[in-house]
Amino acid sequence: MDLLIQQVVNGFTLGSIYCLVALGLTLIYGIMEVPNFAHGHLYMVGGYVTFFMMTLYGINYWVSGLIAGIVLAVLGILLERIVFNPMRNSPSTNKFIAAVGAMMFIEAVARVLWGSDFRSIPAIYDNVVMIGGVRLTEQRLIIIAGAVILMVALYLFLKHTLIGSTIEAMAQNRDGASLVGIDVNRVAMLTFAVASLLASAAASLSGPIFLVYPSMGALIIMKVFVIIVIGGMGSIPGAVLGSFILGMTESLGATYISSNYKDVIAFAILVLILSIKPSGLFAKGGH
Amino acid sequence: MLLKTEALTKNFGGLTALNKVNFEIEEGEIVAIIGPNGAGKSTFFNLISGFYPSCSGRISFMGKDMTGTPTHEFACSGIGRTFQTTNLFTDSTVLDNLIIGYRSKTKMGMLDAIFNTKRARRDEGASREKAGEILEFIGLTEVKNQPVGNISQEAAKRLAIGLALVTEPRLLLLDEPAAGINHGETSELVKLIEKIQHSGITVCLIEHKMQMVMNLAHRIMVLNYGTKIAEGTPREINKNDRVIEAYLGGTKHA
Amino acid sequence: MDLIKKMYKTKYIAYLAVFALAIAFPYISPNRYYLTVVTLGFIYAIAVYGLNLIVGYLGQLSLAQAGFFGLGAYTSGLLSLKLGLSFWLSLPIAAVATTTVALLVGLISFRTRGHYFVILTLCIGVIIHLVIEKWDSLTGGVRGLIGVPIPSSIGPIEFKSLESQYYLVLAFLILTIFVMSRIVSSLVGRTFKSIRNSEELAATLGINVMKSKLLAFGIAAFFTGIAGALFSSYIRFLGPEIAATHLTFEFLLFLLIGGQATIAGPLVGTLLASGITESLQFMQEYRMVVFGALLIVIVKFFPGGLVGATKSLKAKLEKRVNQRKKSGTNLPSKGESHAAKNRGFN
Amino acid sequence: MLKLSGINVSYGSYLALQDVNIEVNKGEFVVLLGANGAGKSTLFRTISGLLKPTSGSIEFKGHKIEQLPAFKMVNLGISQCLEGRALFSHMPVKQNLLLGGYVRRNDKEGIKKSLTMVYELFPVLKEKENDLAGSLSGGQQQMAAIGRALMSDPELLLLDEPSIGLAPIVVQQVFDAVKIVNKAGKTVLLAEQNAHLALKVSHRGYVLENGRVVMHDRSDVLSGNEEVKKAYIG
Repeated sequence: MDLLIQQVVNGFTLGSIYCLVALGLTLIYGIMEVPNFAHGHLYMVGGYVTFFMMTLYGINYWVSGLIAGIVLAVLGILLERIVFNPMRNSPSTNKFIAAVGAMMFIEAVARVLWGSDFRSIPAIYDNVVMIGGVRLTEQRLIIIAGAVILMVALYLFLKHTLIGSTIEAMAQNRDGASLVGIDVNRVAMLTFAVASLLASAAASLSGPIFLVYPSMGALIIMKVFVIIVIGGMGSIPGAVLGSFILGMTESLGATYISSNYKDVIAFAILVLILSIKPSGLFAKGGH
Repeated sequence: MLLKTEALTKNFGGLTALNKVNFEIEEGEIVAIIGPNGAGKSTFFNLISGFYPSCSGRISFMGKDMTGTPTHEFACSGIGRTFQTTNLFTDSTVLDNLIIGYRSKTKMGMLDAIFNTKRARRDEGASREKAGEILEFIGLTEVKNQPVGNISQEAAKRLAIGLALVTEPRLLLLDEPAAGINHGETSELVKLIEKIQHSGITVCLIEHKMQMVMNLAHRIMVLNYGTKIAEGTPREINKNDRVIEAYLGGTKHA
Repeated sequence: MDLIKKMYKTKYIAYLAVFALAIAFPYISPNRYYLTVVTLGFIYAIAVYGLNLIVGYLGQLSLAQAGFFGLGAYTSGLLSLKLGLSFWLSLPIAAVATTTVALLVGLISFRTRGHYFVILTLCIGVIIHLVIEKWDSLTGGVRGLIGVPIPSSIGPIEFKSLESQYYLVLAFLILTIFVMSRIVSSLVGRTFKSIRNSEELAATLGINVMKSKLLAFGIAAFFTGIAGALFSSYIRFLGPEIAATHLTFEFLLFLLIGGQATIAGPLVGTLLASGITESLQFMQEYRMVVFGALLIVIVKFFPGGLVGATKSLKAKLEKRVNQRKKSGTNLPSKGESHAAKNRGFN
Repeated sequence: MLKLSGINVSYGSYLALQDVNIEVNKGEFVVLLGANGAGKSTLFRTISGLLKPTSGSIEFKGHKIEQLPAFKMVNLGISQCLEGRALFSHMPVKQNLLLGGYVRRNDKEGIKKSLTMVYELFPVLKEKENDLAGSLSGGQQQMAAIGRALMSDPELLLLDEPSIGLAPIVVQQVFDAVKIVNKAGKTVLLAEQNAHLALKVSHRGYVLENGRVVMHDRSDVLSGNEEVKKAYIG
């Protein structure tokens, strides 16, 4: 029983991380209509920036995370300007390939600069707390709490500020957004900035538990693809739901089915879902 | 009877685009479907060409039940169609468009292609021959080697009709063939449609240009809000109160 | 008429020259290393021809290709290592097995469209990779399979030397190119292209889209499987990374550099890209940096790749020559200048 | 106020608009008649900057605007309802309207006033302000689209076929509202197939055929014209 609860909490932790990355991906999909392959790699870079801020400059964990978020927001904007904006009117296959190119580029630069070693963000909250007979490290609680806070903040930003609602407006109707005077270029940059910041935050939060390494982006991006296909591409509630479903399934699957094949589980779920419902579980139709 | 629909219905989300439409098309006639924008005309076409699956009701073609069969089966059974937005293979030439249009009548497969068998050569020849024949029929022989992007709007409309004809249909569905072309071109088009009918193909068209419809059609069906509100000869339709109301909005004569 | 004849003649001579060069290569190659690089390039090129059929001609971005490559390699490698089958049996079995798996994959994935298709095939590629990596008892896991035997000799012909293996691979490459060019120039190939252009229109013309897609997918997988089997007997060591998506992306890069939907593209792109990086050692570290950036530049500015760019350059030159010829008699007609504009547009 | 001179627009080799000259004066209600495919929507998209003309110029209050991006038009005072309405269908009606006032987001008072005005014009929008725009009926959606366009307090209102797919009685309502808006001082350019009603409410009309202006005159003259009657009234 304790093991089960432990795994549920682990599932939540995993789901929280997935969720922060998936939300950004789904926001970008909404306005660009292209799954951004390089999104996981922004997560990776966020992890590295946090790591170096702490280890090289001795900056506080939270401040490092904040700096990483800002750096990544800028990187996200650059990515939009250099890769996605020029490709806006290209066929979708070409956009996809450009995104793959961006992904290869970022990962390769990370390898050249930082090598392929695994690094770990120094853990400062590694005390163990007991809640209802379950042993938890503080960092896990911080991950879950941090993710929830960011999700709420994102929700408030999108639903209750005019600037935030321009992102949704553009996703729902690009022409309509232009017609009310919204500068779609600025919204696109804003969206990339927000999405990259979320990815960076995910890496800063998870860094002390999971490790930081150049190919960490490649694995998470595929998991997150699975999530947004499950949740419906472009859907925000779908991304949240999908993240926790996947986090939970992986955590429980690793314990009760096979830890060796735990990474296969996510992809197997996707194949299964799409075999039964070719347009995804919560598809809004189209695309 | 060539085509028959019984209580044909289509919903999109909560919207009923087509509501229990019963309709019949006789062999050899020219039938027109008219109605205000958004009345369900294109939806009707999309259902009887198998482009969308219907939600309920039945479609039978030459006595065969077609309900629920995939799109390509409709074409193979002899229903050809054009689209409102002229739909062509934009990165090929006029001739190549028509050659691929004949594909469903050919039999060659992968092995024929690899070994360039007699059948492959025969099919290739037959496709070219058929394409040439249609080019002649629609009067586009001169531009046959032009990429589709280079021909005029009116030629593109003809080619779209040709593309439907090359599949050797028994019933040809034309979705607003005269949209976006001028007066002179419209009368050429009318001639072409009559020529098609004389060659033994039944024609069913959606059209907004009333004059053209009244001259061309033997029979007219009027749709409004997805329901059939009238059916009859052009003369009958012209006098029908419900039709006038649907078009003019209550006031009968301005 | 004369011009066309002349064009065919020059083309014919060009083909012959390339063929002669390919035959003579082992004797003019400055060292054995180049020979190895080119042989490996040929093997990859066979797989890239498969990808070309799917991406270039059918217009579907399938990212499971490295998975199929790995499947072919491991099937053939395992059959010859564990069951002692001869290469001449394990190769066709590997090709058929890969095709069978691909058809099953196709049945599922072609029901989806657009981005879903891309992501689904990507995930299937990852599954194949992960299964190869994790199924330790069969595949040796991350340690891989060592010592796959070379092809057994046929009568007096042996495949011990690098040269003989080069010719073996060359033969398969020529076979691939021959089959591919026959297919894409036939009605079958036209069918694929029509689906790339508009699936809806193809279906309303009576084309069974699903069947055609499966056919293209199957043919592509068949050759990818052959490439995998050739790889296993040539490199003689198999690791799970040959099924990783990274290899798919490299195939994609090779294809785009050379030019998708062309017959020469896959070979040109693969030889160029793999050749340059292999021969310039200092590039190793920066290879993927350059490739990543290159991929973006290519899709943005040269979506037709090298072969496509050459073709359009040639067309432009020809046009200029024709216009110069004509300008003596009359000005270029309005229609023509329009045509030129349009081609630039597409 | 708005002046189009010698506008040409082409898609590839297809000339969608040829040498179009149109003028709309301040305070006028002008209608643009044309069948499907005549080029009405192309013309509207060109005016609002979603399409760029291949040649010709568009002047608005003396400024050349043909090269400006779409979102800047709203700042200048041009607001448009597209055919198909282009609403943000997964957002509540009120949010749609507020986004309509995006360019004056710092003018809280002005937005409030415009919102009240829109609600007075279309009381049903007030009732449904918390419903998703996509859940409204066709007529209500059209009203929301017009309302949204009015929220930026434009000088010129462009309406592209508001009657599409609407019941005659609803079309009447919509046109009456537009008439009120016009009377309140806003210049209106309306594209329509439904000539009968449109000519009743407007001052002047242009007839577009195959991308060319073939006729223009006062609305009452046009509605008496035999050719127009034949082609657009039935």
